[in-house]
Amino acid sequence: MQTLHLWSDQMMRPPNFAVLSQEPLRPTLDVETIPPENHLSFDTDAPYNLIKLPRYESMLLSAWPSDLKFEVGKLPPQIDPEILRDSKTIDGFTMAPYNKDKFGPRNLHVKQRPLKTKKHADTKFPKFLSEREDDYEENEESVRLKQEMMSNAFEYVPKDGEVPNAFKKTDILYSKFGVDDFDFTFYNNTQYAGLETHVDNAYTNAMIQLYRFTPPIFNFVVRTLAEDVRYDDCVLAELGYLLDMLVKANGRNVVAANFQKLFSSLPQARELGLLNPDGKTRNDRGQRKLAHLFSKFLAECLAKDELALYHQETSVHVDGICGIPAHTLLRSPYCSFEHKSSTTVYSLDLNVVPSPAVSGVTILNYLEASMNKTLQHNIFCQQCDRVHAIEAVLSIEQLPNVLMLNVDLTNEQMNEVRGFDDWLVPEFYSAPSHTGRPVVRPNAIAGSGLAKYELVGFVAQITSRDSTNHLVTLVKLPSGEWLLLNDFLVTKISTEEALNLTYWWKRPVTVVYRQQDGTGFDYDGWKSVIDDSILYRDHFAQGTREGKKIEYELLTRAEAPKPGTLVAIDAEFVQMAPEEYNFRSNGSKVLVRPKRVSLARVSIIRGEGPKEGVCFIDDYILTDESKIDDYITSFSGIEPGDLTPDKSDKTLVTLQTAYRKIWLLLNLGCVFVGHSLGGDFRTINIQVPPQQVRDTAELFYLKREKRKLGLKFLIYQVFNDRVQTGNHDSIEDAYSALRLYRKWLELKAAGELDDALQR
Amino acid sequence: PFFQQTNPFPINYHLYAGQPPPHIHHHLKPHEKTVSDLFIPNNLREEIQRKNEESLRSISVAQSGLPIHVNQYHSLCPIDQKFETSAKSFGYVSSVYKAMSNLDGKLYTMRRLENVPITSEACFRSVSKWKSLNCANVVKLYEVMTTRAFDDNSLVLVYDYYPMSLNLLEAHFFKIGEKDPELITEPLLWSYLIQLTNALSEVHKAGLAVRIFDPTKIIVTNKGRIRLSACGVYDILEAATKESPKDTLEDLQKGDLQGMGMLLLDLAKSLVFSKVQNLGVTETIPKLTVSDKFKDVLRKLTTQDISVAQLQQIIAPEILLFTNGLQDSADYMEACLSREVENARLVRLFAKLDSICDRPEFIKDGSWSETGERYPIKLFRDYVFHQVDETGKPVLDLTHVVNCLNKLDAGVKETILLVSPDEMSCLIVSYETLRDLVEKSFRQLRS
Amino acid sequence: PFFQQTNPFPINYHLYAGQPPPHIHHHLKPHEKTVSDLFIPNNLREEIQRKNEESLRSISVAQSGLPIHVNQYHSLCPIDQKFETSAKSFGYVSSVYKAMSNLDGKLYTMRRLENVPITSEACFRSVSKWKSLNCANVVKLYEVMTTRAFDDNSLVLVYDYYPMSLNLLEAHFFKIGEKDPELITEPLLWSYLIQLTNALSEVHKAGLAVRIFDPTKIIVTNKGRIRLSACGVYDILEAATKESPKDTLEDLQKGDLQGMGMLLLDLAKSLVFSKVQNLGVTETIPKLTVSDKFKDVLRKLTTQDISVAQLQQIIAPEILLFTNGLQDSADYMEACLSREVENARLVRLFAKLDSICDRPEFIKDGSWSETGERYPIKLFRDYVFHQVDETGKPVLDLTHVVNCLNKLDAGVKETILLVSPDEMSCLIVSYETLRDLVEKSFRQLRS
Repeated sequence: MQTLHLWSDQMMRPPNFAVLSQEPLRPTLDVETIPPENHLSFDTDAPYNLIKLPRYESMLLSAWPSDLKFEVGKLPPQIDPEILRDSKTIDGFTMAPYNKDKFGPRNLHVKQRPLKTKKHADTKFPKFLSEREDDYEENEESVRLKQEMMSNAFEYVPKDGEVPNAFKKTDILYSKFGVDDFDFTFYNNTQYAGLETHVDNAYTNAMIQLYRFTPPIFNFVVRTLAEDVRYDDCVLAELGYLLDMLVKANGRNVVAANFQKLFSSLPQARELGLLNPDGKTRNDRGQRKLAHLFSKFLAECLAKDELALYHQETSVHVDGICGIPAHTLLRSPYCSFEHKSSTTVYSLDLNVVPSPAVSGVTILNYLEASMNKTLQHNIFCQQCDRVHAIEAVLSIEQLPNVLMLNVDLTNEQMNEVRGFDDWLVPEFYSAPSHTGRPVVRPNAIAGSGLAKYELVGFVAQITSRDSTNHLVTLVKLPSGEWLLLNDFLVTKISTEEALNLTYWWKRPVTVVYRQQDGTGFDYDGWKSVIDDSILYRDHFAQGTREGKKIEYELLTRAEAPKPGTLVAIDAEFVQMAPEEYNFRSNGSKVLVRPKRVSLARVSIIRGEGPKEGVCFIDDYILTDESKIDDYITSFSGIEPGDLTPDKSDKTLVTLQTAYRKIWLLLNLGCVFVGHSLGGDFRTINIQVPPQQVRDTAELFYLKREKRKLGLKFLIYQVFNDRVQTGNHDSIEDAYSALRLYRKWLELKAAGELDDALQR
Repeated sequence: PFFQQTNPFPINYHLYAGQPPPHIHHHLKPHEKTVSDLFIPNNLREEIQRKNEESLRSISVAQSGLPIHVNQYHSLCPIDQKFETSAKSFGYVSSVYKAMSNLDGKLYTMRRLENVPITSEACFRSVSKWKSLNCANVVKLYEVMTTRAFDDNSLVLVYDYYPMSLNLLEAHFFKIGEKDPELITEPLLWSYLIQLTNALSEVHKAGLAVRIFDPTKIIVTNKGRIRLSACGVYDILEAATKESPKDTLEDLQKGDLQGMGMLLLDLAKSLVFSKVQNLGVTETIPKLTVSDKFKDVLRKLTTQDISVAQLQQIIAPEILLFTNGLQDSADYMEACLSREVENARLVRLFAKLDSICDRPEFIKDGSWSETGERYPIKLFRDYVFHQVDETGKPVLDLTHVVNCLNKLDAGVKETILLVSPDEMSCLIVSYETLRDLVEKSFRQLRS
Repeated sequence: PFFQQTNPFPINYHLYAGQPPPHIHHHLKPHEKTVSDLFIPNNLREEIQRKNEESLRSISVAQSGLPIHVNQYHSLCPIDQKFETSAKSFGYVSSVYKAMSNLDGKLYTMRRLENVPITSEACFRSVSKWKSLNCANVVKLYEVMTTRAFDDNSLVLVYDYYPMSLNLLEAHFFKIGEKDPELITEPLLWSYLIQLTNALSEVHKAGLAVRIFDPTKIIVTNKGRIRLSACGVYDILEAATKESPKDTLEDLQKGDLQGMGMLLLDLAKSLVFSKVQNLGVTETIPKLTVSDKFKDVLRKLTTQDISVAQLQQIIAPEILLFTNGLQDSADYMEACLSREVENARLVRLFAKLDSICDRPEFIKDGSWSETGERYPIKLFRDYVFHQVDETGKPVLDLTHVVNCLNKLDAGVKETILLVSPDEMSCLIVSYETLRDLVEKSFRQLRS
């Protein structure tokens, strides 16, 4: 029995102590000293095994469970762009509010997910046309499914802060049947045509649509189609055809092929860096600047072409529509240097942030700030013979009829715009002022003579969760409804959603206002003054027709086409680029781009009258043959050299000339007969209403077998003739199609069509 | 004590970290250089560290404008090589990236050529042969694909990744950052000759040809070690451009020997001060300041007067010498490694401790509080990491840290005194108990 | 026991890190790793540790009865090799010790022959040549002396020390401890042939001859790597016994080739199951199950029908192949080393982080509070170590920990999102900034 004595200086409280049943532990002395030369430090690389691991008899603590699995190769977590757009930098640290419900709990372990190239767009994609089980009679279930998918695809109100489906980037998918198999109609429930992606510079689609929906610009551009353009590279005419086509398509998809072909060939466009194969980008500001640059370039092209077309000294129309006289005053605070200059610009850059206001900041504040701005520059002053600072004062005296505003702000400045609820005002009022700078007001003041400006529409930049950006157009229809044009996806959306710029994924790029003057769209402005002389004369590229083979007989005025006049058409193409696949050395293969073809020859023959069957247009298209990938001679009949002026013995014309003839025939009301015309018209890049088409491939379609028959086969079956024995010849083919059509009319009249088809 | 010192010499401690075999000397004076100097860098650790850092280097997609991923490869980061980026290698705009595979977590080099007209899978016919080629002097090709991930039609070839590698031109003729170009010497030329011969032998054995001996397409990956990079590109391009192959495989392989000769000749020229640039091959060779034997090899190669087998025979003694240096280098690496074998153990231990400490869910349950069962671990952490001197100044003693952790790792019976933060109470606990506590907490995390 | 180990704890390798059961590895996808995949391979680590341990082994002088030192060499410890100790190698009682030099702190092998009648320094004439021989396949000789430290007249030769090395006989024909003898294969024979040829070429170049190709005098130091040991002994003994040399150097060197041939033949015999032991050389060779080329080489060697130069030429392709393998193994070692160097840095980083985090004196000064400058470090630690899954359950992810810390160490530009504990706000910060913060805090501790 041991005795324990307790000593304490605490008189009041008895000390706490434990009653121990065994001898208390004492710290053991660490007897082994580590020699100084074995000491470790933070600064050297002395190895840790200078300090010995003591003897051990059980598993070391450092051993981890050997059955734990760890994953490698994970994609590093991407910081959500929504968070980044809410962030602020304070004292060198970037901070942002966090939403647990949306972004998940903190320090969430991310599982490894295999990375796959997305095959389908985010929205649920309808089946390819060829995959449809039933082409003709859609049953209730398939209709319901399609309805459901469509309402999903056109969803434009954001849920949980996500980009709504209608705003997401859409992508064309290809089955083995190429682009024809893609159901574009699924993406458009309006009468307004969308523009396809997968052309060069598809990023311009949004800006083109904005021009399309601005009546004064549209009317001017389309009106010029009446003129017989006698020079090449007319951007104005090409845009005219495109805008006209967008109207005529009546909601079908349009591809800006010819416009892009011309645009891509312009040296200035290349110099300005406007040729960007695909507008999808991760650099948000770069994309906005590119769009602005394109818009400015396009407006300048239109003004320039106006001069050339109407033989004018100064632009009347373009300047009158959107020209802004801008004055620049250069002056020096140091010397007497002063210089004034004036130019006309077609759009205004909103690049000055107005002085902070408590609330209610709108685009008008930015507009005011940007109309009169002072910049500091350092120049070499010739007066002082040294470099010193000067001030450049830019001032705008009046606002044009159509006011184009390029929102040229940095990403951070854009984030501020998000904070203002009604930033994008639907209308405002303006008047010249005695100070020289136009007054802009959100409200009308009675009797002040203020002009009312209305919002026409704007181009918006949409950012996806993976930080890629693309452009869409939002425009106000004459009916007052708003339309969203997201490439080939087109749908009406509510005014509220259209104007809402508080979303993280939506940023204004270019905004258009116009003075309210009651002008509407004039779709047929060219009609009464149309110049159709090209149909009755030759207009060869590079003039001469010496030694050319002529296989046609020009139309005469006596034969002038009238609505309903029958013509037969056939076109031949050369291949500019083959089909593009994604190949992998493991053997996988996915079609990503169909082959690209270019119109090489078009033949049109008379379909009625005394000269029925006689060709009146046989145009070979002038082409830069160095860009031809394959002449596919056995299909096209085109041989190397045929499309180059100094080598060819063919009747070479420019694409615009040939195109104008077809466009005139179309607008004069001709009915086109031909075999499988869909592809031909797609490549010619023209929209022909179905009532003006007689396609023998459709007429002789075998419904039960779902089979379209070839021209050669049909002729052999129907007439027991052999055609296409050599290379294809478009005159022969057009004629064959005409014969077939005549036969079809015969059979139809006799009621023998079904029997004939069964044979 | 678990260890009894009876010798007057402190042998054990001193030796705990392994050392290179004594005969591998370092930092010899220039005239004392041995063949192993060709392969062992003076500052191995520094170089390794730089390589590790280079491997980790990343760039945000917003800055680079590069796709987030190309098939399974992500974290693309351009490899800034003067002669690679933007330059039109092989006649196409070409760029090289580092990328990580999502499938196996390894880093790869990705060579991208823009707008190569690949229209058929037949263009990739030679790829399987290249893929199955394993040679220490050829950068291995893993796969080839075409992709629109870059918003164009790019051909992408995926190779092994070697951080901090320079091409021959960069390594020997340009000053990169602080690093002076390495001088070319005759032993180095021999070493290159042998390595290229090795590459060439293996490539030819596989029924392929190298076809290009461009100094920008041969990379120096470790000290003195070279590898053919960008292999297989020509085969694909030739197939893509539909040109019927001009030469038979035999011709191409013969051409390889000549190509190798011309490359070595160009390198050897840098040994000569006088201008030999404008002379023809036959006039140049005699002017080189290399041994007659090397001149002879050069002459034979450049005149296509030799087969691979003959070449191997001629240079057999030099190859043998080369093996000597390589063996030393492998030994040296192993010896260096022996210094580091305890590192992994400590990393695992730290990771375990830090995973359990201060875990929010543990803090809530009160087990870290003064009465909680994890309280000793908390005090132990203070004891290990938060030592102070008499004046309360922090003491940073890595020796103490590692020593304590070693004892914890082994769970020794030694007891230590842990004082509470208020310095009013203390705890006497053995490492063994602490280890059990840590282990228990760790197990709870998993359950 | 003859001596007692003073380092009495053998490393319990199986308790060190634990090996996952094999079936786990079979079910792993390429992106899944177990803890053993993340660190240096267990078998390599074990081998290195065994070598370290072997180097450390010492016995007390009192127990061994060995001298405290022999000139500058102390801490003598017999190397227990069946065929070395006590046996009468070279006709004299011979023993081998491990010893440490007091001059450079390195370990050496000491070969002692008892009572060799050395009477003049002329006996050591060949020693300087041997000393200056640097060959990866010859154990380097440092010095030779006679000494009375063992209380007799001993001849002592000092060589490089290779821990855990076995001689050829031990390696291929005896079971040592748990380790089964390694089977001889034809590729191994080629590798030995090449290494011996390398040794022989260098020795001959130095004006020496090997003279003995005894399987007990050739040691296997690393996997597949052999070295001639005990070089120079014969030269000294011959000079000591004053016999006039029977053979010219040329004869001896020719004999070396034959000796090498006979050794390889003996090794090759083990490939054959039937009895070939009693047949003559010419009858044996055709019966061997090796390629014709190897038989041809053996025939030429054993009949002295070949010079070293010719031999080199014949086996040139195989030498080249051997260099390929050597390069791969050097790369492998470098890769392992690189990983461990990384770990070394991680350990220091761990220690730094733990030293600054939760320090009582820092907690008081407010810099860890939500507005404090160390707040990001606190959030980062949570981010690294305290991951949870969707249900809030802790997740232990060692790759995440190692990746994050590596990036922190390198200070990469990648930004990460750190969410505050209340999940109401977040911080976007780059590893670079975090590293600077850690460094700053650590500096403050030290100041």
